[in-house]
Amino acid sequence: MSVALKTFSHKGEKGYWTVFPGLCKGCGLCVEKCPKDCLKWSDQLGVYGTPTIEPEMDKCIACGICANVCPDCAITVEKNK
Amino acid sequence: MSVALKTFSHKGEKGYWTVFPGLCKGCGLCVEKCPKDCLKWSDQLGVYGTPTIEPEMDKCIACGICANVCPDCAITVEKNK
Amino acid sequence: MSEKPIQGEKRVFMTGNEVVAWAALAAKADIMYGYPITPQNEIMHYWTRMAPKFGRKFLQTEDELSAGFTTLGGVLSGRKAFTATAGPGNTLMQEPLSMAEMMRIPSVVVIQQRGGPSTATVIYSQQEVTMTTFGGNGEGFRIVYSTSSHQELFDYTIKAFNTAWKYRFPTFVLADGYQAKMRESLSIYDPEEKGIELVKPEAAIGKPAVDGKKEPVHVRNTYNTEEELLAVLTGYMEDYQKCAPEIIEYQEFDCDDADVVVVSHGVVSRAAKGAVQELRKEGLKAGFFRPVTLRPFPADQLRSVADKTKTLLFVESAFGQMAKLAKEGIFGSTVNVDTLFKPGVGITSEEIVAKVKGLL
Amino acid sequence: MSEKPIQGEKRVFMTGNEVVAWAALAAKADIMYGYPITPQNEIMHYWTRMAPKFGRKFLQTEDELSAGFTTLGGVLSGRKAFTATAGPGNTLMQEPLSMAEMMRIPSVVVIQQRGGPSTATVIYSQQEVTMTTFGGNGEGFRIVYSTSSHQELFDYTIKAFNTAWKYRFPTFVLADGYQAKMRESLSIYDPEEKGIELVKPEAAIGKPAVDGKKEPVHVRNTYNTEEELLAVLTGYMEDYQKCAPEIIEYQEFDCDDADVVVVSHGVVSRAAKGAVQELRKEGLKAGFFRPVTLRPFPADQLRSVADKTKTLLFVESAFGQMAKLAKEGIFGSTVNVDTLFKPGVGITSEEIVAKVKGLL
Amino acid sequence: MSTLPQMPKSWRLESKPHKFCPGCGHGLVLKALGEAIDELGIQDRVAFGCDIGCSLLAWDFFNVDTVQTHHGRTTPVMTGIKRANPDIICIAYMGDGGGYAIGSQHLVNAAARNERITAILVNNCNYAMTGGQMAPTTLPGMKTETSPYGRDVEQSGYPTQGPEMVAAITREGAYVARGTIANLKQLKSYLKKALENQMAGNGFSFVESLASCPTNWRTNAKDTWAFVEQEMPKYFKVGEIKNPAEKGDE
Amino acid sequence: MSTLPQMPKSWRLESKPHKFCPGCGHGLVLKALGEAIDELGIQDRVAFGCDIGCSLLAWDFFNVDTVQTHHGRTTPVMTGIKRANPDIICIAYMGDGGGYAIGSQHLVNAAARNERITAILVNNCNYAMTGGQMAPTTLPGMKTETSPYGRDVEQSGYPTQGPEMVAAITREGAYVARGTIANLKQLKSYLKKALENQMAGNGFSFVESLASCPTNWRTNAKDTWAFVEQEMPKYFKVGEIKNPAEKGDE
Amino acid sequence: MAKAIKIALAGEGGQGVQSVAQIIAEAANEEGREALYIPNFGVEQRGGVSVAFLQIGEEQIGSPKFQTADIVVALSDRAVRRTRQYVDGNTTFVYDSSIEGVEKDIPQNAGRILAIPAVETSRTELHPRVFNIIIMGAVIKATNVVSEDQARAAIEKKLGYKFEQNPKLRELNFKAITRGMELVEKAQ
Amino acid sequence: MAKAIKIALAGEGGQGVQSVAQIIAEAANEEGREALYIPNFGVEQRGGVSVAFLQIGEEQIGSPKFQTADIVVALSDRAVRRTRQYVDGNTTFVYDSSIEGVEKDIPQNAGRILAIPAVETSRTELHPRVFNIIIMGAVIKATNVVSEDQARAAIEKKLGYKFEQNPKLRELNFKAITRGMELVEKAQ
Ligand SMILES: Cc1ncc(C[n+]2csc(CCOP(=O)(O)OP(=O)(O)O)c2C)c(N)n1
Ligand SMILES: Cc1ncc(C[n+]2csc(CCOP(=O)(O)OP(=O)(O)O)c2C)c(N)n1
Ligand code: SF4
Ligand code: SF4
Ligand code: SF4
Ligand code: SF4
Ligand code: SF4
Ligand code: SF4
Ligand SMILES: [Mg+2]
Ligand SMILES: [Mg+2]
Repeated sequence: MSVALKTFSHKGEKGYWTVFPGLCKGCGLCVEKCPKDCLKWSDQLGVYGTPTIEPEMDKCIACGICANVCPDCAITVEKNK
Repeated sequence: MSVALKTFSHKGEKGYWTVFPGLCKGCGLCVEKCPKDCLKWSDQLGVYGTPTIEPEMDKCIACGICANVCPDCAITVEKNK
Repeated sequence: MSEKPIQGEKRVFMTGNEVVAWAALAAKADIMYGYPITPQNEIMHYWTRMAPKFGRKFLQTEDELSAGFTTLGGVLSGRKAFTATAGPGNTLMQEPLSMAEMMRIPSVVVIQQRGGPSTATVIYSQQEVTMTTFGGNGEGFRIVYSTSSHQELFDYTIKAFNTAWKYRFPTFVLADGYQAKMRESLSIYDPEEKGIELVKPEAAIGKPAVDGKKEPVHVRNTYNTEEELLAVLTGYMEDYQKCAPEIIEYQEFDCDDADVVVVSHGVVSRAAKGAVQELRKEGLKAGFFRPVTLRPFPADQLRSVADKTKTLLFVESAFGQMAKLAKEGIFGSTVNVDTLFKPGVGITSEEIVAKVKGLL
Repeated sequence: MSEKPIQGEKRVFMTGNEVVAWAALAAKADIMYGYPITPQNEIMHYWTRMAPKFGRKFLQTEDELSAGFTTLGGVLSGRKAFTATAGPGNTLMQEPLSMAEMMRIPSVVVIQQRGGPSTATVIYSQQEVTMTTFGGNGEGFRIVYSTSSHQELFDYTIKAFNTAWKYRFPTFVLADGYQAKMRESLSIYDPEEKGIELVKPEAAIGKPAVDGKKEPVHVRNTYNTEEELLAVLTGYMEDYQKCAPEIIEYQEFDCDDADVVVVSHGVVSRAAKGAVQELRKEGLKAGFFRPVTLRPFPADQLRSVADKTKTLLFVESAFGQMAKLAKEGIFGSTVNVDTLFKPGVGITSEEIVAKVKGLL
Repeated sequence: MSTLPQMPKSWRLESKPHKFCPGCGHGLVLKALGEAIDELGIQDRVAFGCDIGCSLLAWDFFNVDTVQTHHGRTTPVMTGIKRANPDIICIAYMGDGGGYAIGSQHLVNAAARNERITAILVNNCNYAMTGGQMAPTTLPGMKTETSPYGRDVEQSGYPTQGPEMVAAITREGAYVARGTIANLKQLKSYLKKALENQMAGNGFSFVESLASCPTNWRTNAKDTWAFVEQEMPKYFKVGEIKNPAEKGDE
Repeated sequence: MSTLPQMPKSWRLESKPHKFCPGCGHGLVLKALGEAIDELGIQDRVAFGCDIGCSLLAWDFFNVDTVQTHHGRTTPVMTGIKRANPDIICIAYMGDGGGYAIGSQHLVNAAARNERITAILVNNCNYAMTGGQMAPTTLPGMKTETSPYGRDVEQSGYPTQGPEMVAAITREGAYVARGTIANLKQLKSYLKKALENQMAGNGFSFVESLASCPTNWRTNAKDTWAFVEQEMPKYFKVGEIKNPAEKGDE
Repeated sequence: MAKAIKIALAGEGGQGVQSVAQIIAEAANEEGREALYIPNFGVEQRGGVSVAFLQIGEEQIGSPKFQTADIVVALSDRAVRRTRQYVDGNTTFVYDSSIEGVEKDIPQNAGRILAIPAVETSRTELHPRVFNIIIMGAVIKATNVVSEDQARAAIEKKLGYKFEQNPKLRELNFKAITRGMELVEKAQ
Repeated sequence: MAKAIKIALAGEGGQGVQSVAQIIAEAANEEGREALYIPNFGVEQRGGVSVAFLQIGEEQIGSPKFQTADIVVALSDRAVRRTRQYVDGNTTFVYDSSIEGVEKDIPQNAGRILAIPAVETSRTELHPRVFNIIIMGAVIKATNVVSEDQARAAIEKKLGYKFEQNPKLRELNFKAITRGMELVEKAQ
């Protein structure tokens, strides 16, 4: 692991959403797959110096699809119980 | 062609049957396939010093099967017209 | 469609892989067969872009065995066919090339050496010298040109087709990943406009009937007795030795009074040249020798250098693969020998200068 | 099931291929992977008959690439695995063997040389020396024993497993079609009963967990930078040079006062031995030198012979493939050199005697 | 509240972020594989072999014994391991070039011999590692570095139907499927079945996965998904092709 | 009243008797092929490539241009010729070892690319030239030099279904069939169709023929026929598998 | 032999160091000088630092790669760490002043060390797109390997077709060169 | 070095020359002598002449093949033509007197030429099956490479299992050896 595991977490109504910029390569696969269209590019840079992503938590339903489709496991989503 | 094309021909009621000992390797495939069971081993030796074959012309119907199945084209059969 | 790819002569600035593609076009190569491997890929990339414009063909095969054997098929049918590969691909190519040797099939192969053994690196080395000169289960009936610049890549790729078709030994242009990927300037030209005659290919298979009569040709690579084989190989060896003097090429300078002669080939010889010039500027007696043909090897030429100097310094991006050819070539010489071997890594003038100074 | 294949020592009379199968059993080889090729086939024939009786395994693969790579898999999993091939199969085997070199996989390969290049003959030659010692896109990090008799085929096949597993360089037993197909007598034995320790194999892949914890192993053959590769290869070269003196084997006799020393290897050295004995009987000063390991080559040993004699006569069933190794090994020597090269054909004592007499 | 990324347990954290490009399908296939390994609890018994091709970038990807082999040769290396030590669960991981071109003799013969290994093939319609040349799987009309004017089926044929070919030469005991990164749950289930099939000693198992290569396709995220989800399935039918669990597949 | 043997015109009398063993199936396949060439009148346009295997013994068999290649490599050599000069009618003649084992990558990829060549494969259930080892086509339980206790399908799988495999990766334009020396008329018709398919520029054509190898089978004439006619068809179905002339075969 | 000037440029994938090197090389070539440019390449380039090796001189260049450069330009933290190895006492080491956390990694053995605000300048004054052209200006200023005119001509050749459509772009690019040159001047 | 005796045996596929050579070699080996036997092999053996090269001596044999033999035995017309090359002035050339049309091919340079009626003897006196054993007797008589006893023992070892079932076979074989030896004696 060459980059420290900095995290950016966001709390929403439905769940708790985290991105690890040290893993995110900015590919955008998650952005395309979010059913609520709530991911956008962030000012934070990912591991390759490209923008990482952040959610609009008011729209996020914590479905976890973004985490699922991330080839780098850069997102975790925990649904509120 | 290393061996002169000696022939042994036999005339029958149905046709004219020839073997070229210089081509016959004595495999016996023809013997097995003759529908009239009229081929037998001959005293003549074939190209490898093994017996070649000869027909019992009284049984031969000049069907040409023996010629067909010979991998060495050592037999020719001509049906009488 | 089939107008000349290059009109006149022009100065260009491009990668070595692009140079090879242009040279093959200029040499009237009809068809390229190939399988991708770094650092050779862009030869195919440029060829596939340009070839159709000039009525030339391309086939991407399933592996290097197939690339080699389809190339032999192309040549047998009377077309100027070539392929290009590197590293593990070159290893596989030895099987078809051994058939080319046995059947005197004038195939042309461009090698862009990369690190070895195995997959190693995709970058650069001079570690495919032994394999390219003597690979496979044979006796090295091949011709190998080791280029050092884009100009040479162009010139010798064209020449390789002529050499192959004239002498009917498989012919290699041996370059490397650096030459493949770097950009520098060179002049490209139409060889015939420059007075370079292009040897005409001839078909073995599929030759048209003459006066309505077709004489079938039967070619083989298998013999039933040891004696048959010996006779064939002895004839080949005689042919090879006879044409070798015509084929051999080399470069040398400043050897007459040199205390140390730097012997190197290919891209390393550029650094060696710079080093020798630098040393001479400092008043140090260094000389330069470079085999251009690694096979046949300019043994007599190197021997007369060895006779004049105290030390030969072999410099290679390999553990002495060229040095082996040289030593066997000039066996009997008592010249001192020293080495600067860096397998898979480039060598700079500075390193050579330092090494030579250490020897003086 | 797993009782010893050979109890005690016994004199037998069999073909060389059968000898190899027995030796592999005796060396506790676990598994053979192979693809048919003449004149190696009977190794597999005997192995497939005998192996199941002693709990050993066999896999017939789809080609030599697969035979080589499955062998490497077997070795990686910690089993004594081997394969055998010849000619064009040996050419293909260079791809897996280059991986073995790079990853220091102690594979054992038996080569029964046949005529080359290409398919050539299925009979005999010594034309696979260059390829077996330095094949592929590498630097020859290999060990090659050249045998000359059935006794040696047995002894060195056993030894090859030990050498491979001890030093972790791919190891070859280099014989030929004559040795493969002829019958002569030899003693076969259980090595351990004779006090020969058998080096234990060790798994790289699939090593069991220790204390419930498994430390995963990651092995590779690809490097990202030139410098990484150089560091690896430099280490290998140091290892190789360090163990070479322990590995080198050779034979010599009558060299001290010899005017001509006959240098030969493998089965040809039998004829050479007879020739030298014959010449000595006639009062002629002939000597005998034979490298048993072609790689590493007994260069120092040959050099001291060269220092004492006038002429080295290289005798080979090839166009000087061993001679090349010798010349590079003893470079600097000024000994005269003469040759008797008959690629793909056997050489008799009579021919050598005649040749030597012509030199005296 | 997680502070650690949710990676499969069998992934090797120290080598992350992994070496694949942004948006690379290899990452997703290996995620599905990692989860399958986790769920089967076989991490300590697996040997993972990766081919030369972008697959090689996975040489230190998992916390399982890993061997990086040659281009096209992962099938024989893993076969060799399995034959020598049948206790090891062997995975041969390769690209479409490695599996269907240079290594196709190994693939079809391992299938024909019913080797008890699991082969996983990443179909990204091109030779990715070498910079995007035409592969046996390149789609008709698709531009690559060696089909600059688009793949011409007259010259180069149609995309290779790998699993269908493998299925044609396997008999009882083989498992053959084609998954896609567009359906990771399904892909994981195929991979699990493939591994279980090996563990049960039934026979050869083979899973192809459709996968993305945005670098060589030169696609953005949207077009990447579109290509995987809309273009590729036109030529490659996703689903199970041979399943020993089902009756009457012979 | 003939004084000359009735050989196909395209056979080369000077090299007869040919070099195959007594009763060898190669002779019969080559007889059917010779007749097919004669009937199509293409002798002057054919290039015949023969593999290493007993096929090599045919290197001077025909009065047509012939090239003897390497073991398994006849497909690429003939492909190379065809690509360079499409006027030549290219025949790649090989054994089951050459085609289904060492050369299978060439066979399947030539098929996938729909190369306009005709491949003819002699299936004699063993590696004959090398003295009778197990081949991909060896029948279950059959003893060979490398399956001395009989082919064990658990270890070595079932006999390779070559034409079926080839058919699985070809598309429009391909012709695929399996004939047998037990039905020479049919075999010849398949060979003719295969050549015509090439001449029409449709695509790849492939004919396997079941054939005898009495030498390695150690059979007398009776058992030879029995093996060809009764044993082999149990595993190898004779007939046309793909025919571009027929509709709806895709 | 007049020694060639050796330049190493390193940055992240998107930063365009390879095209900078190539344009400079072509400019030098157009001036009739000898130029040799080679990118680094390897199997793990996917997310790796991109390095361009460029040499310009009067005679044929020797080895395509070199051990130490006359000028090293590093455009990211990883690039700084990757290119330390090419620095010796004669090297001018140029890096972007916006790079964070590399204080310890700047090769202190360099002959000169120049921090230039290229990223900032591109963002605030010009356009992020011409960041690499600023770098190009900096390089030609620091090395004098090609004239400003020739550099402009080379850019024109390379991007002319774009400038046709959008003449403002030309201006932007040319300004970027000038600014790049100024940044170096100021930093010196 | 006591020179080894060199023997070349050649015949058609079915004539069993290889087993003759092998049995003699094994017999010599049993006697504690050095024996080396190698068959010829090649790609076109299918219908080719089969040649066995056999050497027997007191020390390890040198080259497995040789250029000229002490004794050459040729059992068919093709075998005569194939083995001429192994004959010189010291060679005893043995051939079957029933072979036709080889008058011109018999190597006249041979030291001795012996025509023996082995085929006829086997057909008329014994059994075609033991033709090769007659040849074996002829060879051991002509060369003295092994004793008659040892030859019998070797045959016993090889065919013993068959003799068990059919003791008459043993007698037939032993007779064949004796007859073979006599044929040579007579021819000399
Ligand atoms: C023998 C050999 N030939 C060629 C290569 C070059 N090579 C490396 S990876 C590759 C292509 C990989 O394509 P694929 O298998 O589809 O994997 P991908 O990179 O697309 O995942 C090639 C041709 C090689 N390493 N070895
Ligand atoms: C690379 C290589 N490997 C192995 C061989 C040895 N070899 C020659 S023919 C043959 C088998 C031939 O079998 P098949 O293709 O079935 O043809 P058949 O003889 O049965 O007609 C083999 C393995 C070879 N010549 N080259
Ligand atoms: S959890 Fe679901 S809704 Fe929330 S950002 Fe991810 S994909 Fe979108
Ligand atoms: S899918 Fe993963 S790597 Fe790609 S942008 Fe989203 S979080 Fe980043
Ligand atoms: S022609 Fe017919 S009947 Fe006559 S011998 Fe031949 S097969 Fe028998
Ligand atoms: S089939 Fe032909 S070769 Fe065989 S025995 Fe009959 S005639 Fe002779
Ligand atoms: S090149 Fe394509 S397959 Fe390779 S790592 Fe990048 S995206 Fe993945
Ligand atoms: S060995 Fe078999 S295939 Fe080969 S020629 Fe003899 S019978 Fe035919
Ligand atoms: Mg791919
Ligand atoms: Mg076969």
